[in-house]
Amino acid sequence: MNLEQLPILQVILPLLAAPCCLLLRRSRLAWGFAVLVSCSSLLIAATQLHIIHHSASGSISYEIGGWAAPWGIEYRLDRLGGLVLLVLTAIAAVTLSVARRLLQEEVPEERHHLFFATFLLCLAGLSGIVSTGDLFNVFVFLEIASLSSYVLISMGRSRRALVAAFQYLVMGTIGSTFILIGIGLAYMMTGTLNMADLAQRLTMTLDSVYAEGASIENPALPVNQTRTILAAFAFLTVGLALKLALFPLHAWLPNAYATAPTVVSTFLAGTSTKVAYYVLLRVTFTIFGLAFTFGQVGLQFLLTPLAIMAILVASTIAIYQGDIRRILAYSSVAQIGYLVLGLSFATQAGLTAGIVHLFNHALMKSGLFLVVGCIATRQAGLTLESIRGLGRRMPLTMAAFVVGGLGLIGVPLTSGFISKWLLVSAALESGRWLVAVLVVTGSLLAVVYVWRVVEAAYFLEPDDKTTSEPHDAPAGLLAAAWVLLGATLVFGIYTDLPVGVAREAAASLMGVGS
Amino acid sequence: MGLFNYWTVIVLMMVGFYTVIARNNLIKTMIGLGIFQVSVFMLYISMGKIADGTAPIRVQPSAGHEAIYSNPLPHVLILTAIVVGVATTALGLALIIRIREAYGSIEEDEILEMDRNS
Amino acid sequence: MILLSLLVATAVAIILLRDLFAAVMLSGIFSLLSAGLFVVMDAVDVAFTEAAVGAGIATVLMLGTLTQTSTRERPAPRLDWSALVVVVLTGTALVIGTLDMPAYGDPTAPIHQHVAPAYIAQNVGKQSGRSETDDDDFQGHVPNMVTAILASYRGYDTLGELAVIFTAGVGVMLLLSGLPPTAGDTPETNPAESEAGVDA
Amino acid sequence: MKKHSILRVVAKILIPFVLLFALYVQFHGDFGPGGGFQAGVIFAAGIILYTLVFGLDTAREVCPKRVLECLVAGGLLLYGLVGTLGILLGDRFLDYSVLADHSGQHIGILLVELGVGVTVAAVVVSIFFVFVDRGRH
Repeated sequence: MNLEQLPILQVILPLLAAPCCLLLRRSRLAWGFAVLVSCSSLLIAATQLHIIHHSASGSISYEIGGWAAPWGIEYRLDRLGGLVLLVLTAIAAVTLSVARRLLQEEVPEERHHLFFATFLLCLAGLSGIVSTGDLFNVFVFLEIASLSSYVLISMGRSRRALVAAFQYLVMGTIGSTFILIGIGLAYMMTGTLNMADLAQRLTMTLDSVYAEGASIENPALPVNQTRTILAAFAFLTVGLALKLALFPLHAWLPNAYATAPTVVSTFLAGTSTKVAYYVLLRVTFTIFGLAFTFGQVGLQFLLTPLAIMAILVASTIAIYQGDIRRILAYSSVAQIGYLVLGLSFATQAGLTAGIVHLFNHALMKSGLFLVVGCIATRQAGLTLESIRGLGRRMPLTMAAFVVGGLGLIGVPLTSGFISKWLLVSAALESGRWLVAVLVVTGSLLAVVYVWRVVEAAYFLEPDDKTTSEPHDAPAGLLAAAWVLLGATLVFGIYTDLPVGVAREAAASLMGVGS
Repeated sequence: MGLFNYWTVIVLMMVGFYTVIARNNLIKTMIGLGIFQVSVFMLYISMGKIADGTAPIRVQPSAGHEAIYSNPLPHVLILTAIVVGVATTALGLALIIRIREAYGSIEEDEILEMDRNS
Repeated sequence: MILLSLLVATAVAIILLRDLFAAVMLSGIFSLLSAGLFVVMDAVDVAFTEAAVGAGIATVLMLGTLTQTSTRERPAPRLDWSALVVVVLTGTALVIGTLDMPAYGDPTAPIHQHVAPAYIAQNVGKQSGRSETDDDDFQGHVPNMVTAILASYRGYDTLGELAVIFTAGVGVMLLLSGLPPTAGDTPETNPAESEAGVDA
Repeated sequence: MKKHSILRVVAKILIPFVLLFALYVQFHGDFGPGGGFQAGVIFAAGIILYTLVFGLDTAREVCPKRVLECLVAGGLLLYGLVGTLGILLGDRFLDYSVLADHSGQHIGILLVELGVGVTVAAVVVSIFFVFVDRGRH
């Protein structure tokens, strides 16, 4: 077995570990196994990114079953995919390593092995989406990831989790059915499902994709100017926007993140919308290409306002929430706005900002949800009232929250600053000064909602002053939260890994389209 | 037939889609989702059909000329999609049973009302 | 044609019906009718699966759910205008999309020119698309091209499909097996229900 | 339904044929329509029929929960294992050519279809059992 098998191992390792977890049955065994698998996945992802980053072509390809693309399914990873896989597996490994402790309050022990199996399936699904170079395969793995996340979310303690999971199931299925329609229409006009092949055939003329002697009205028309392809693009984009929770299709996200078990919100907040964003980049840049997406369709005229609305509206809603998890969830909707804003600039600087923010925000938000998990081990309530005075009772935990919060705002020395700064300078570079002003406004709103939590924890007195001696969360949990949030500090200072890789990834995405 | 086949399929799709987003009853929502998905399957299968074609199972070539087979690839894709569809249905129904146990209702507005009041 | 109009009639009947038991039955019939349509369109494997899954498993599960919930939909819903607007917009987008499509049954359509012919040809013995080895793998042993593509060329999709099934199985076990009803409110049971469906 | 003796007799005659048909569909999928998935569903339908006529407890004795869980996992593992053999024998994942000199593809297809059939049948039966069991409480 050698390194060229890595792309497939990345996905089938967690995929086949899931049934093994089911057979292990014992909570501790299944957990240990799942941690082992997720750590190996992290190792694989890191190796892959290293190989890709130092290879001449900047991508690796793996033909499953030995069938050449486009007949078989091909795995194709470039720098962007490698980066997303790295952050995905890192979050999975950190989350899983503390999952058993966090689950104690939330899921009965005799079904932990089922929970871990589902968790691994979700990881496998998300990794599969990132690795594949085949559009239909994206759909299949999207469904593995989605179905497992519906189940994971429904494991929340309150009955609201069930409703949230059901609403997510309905919205998610509408989204994936739209994606299925889009794939079908694109396949109809090109005859292929392989992304690279699809990109190439979309620019061919109609008479070269039809058989000779077909009666077509306008033989010289390029395939991507047909109305069928236009509809395909529309359905793919809307379906992905649903999965991405792009404003105004975000309704499922706050409820889901706020009611899911904290292990699950920690994992999903950093990964699932990020992977949807990755697919959106693939569709808009790799498959349909820059000229089609931003020239012919003018997607930026739709995405820029939506992204700005997402930032402003969701941040404002976050300010009025009374539950920490809902504040963080609405903040996620706002951060998705930043991601999409970077995409909608259609410049290399904008894309770089989007990709870097994907990386940074994933770490930040997962870290913050993990802090919420830490708090939940010591007290039941997670409302602003119930965390009063927590700064003194759980000093290290709340300090971690402050670090993450500063990252959300974008204060210098945190990685959040790097991505905001890249985004603002990308906006200014292309003359969008109004957008830049609005991005800064969004950050000010973030100051307000982060401040409300900090104010409650540090400056408001608790109603009962009985338990005032420090009693932090269990050390393992705390360490995990600090690993994720500490990473955001590290990447705020040493920017080579995310920014350097993202810049080249953005360059290759732009290059494909032009 | 021209495009008529596709248009009917689109009408079916929209009937299903309407049921999903307008209906309040959770089971009705699942039924609507099923109709929506099955009509998308029809869209795929329609595009694979070749006039005068036959099912893509190889028959012995008769008198030196090969039969015309309809395109097998959409069939394969839809087989996968059907399975995904029924998996979603099973999960959705399991969730409905749990929701009914927890809330005593399967009407979405009643459930949301209870959540607001609690 | 007849099948298509029957399908539309069934679908409309399903949304109008208030009786969930009848609606579930009709959705089973809808699946059977669509299976018929799939046969007409040469997709025998798909028809087989749709009949087994849509009319069989899905209906059984729906009935099983009905026995535990209620069989009547609460009368109320009038026409939901916002939903109607969304649906009409989506439908219009799709119809516009169809305008540049190849006609139904057109043998010159793009999907019959690229990729698929190689599958069909290979199955009757010729070579193409093989990356390294040169042995003739199928040798006519697998006359059902759908099976050949499903399990070999696109076998990875099928592995994914199996993982989806597995996820659903594990998920339903997590949700329903053994647990007492969800903590919180105890359900107020409605006596006037569950006369229909599966008898265990 | 425990009192309807006609039903019981008819079911007893019918069920073996249903299961036999499932096996036919399973192993004949490479020639005619059908394959692992359809076979799994039909097999499960046979068990479901048995459950409906003879009751859940009897059916649970025939397919215990433990065995079902193993089968659910086993089918998926079998599929994965066949795929992994491709890697271990120096080729690509899911490359069946390594399994035998000439009919590698054929063997591979039969094996993975078996994996599909096992998991599908076990999952459908478990889901049905869980639904029915839930309904009794």
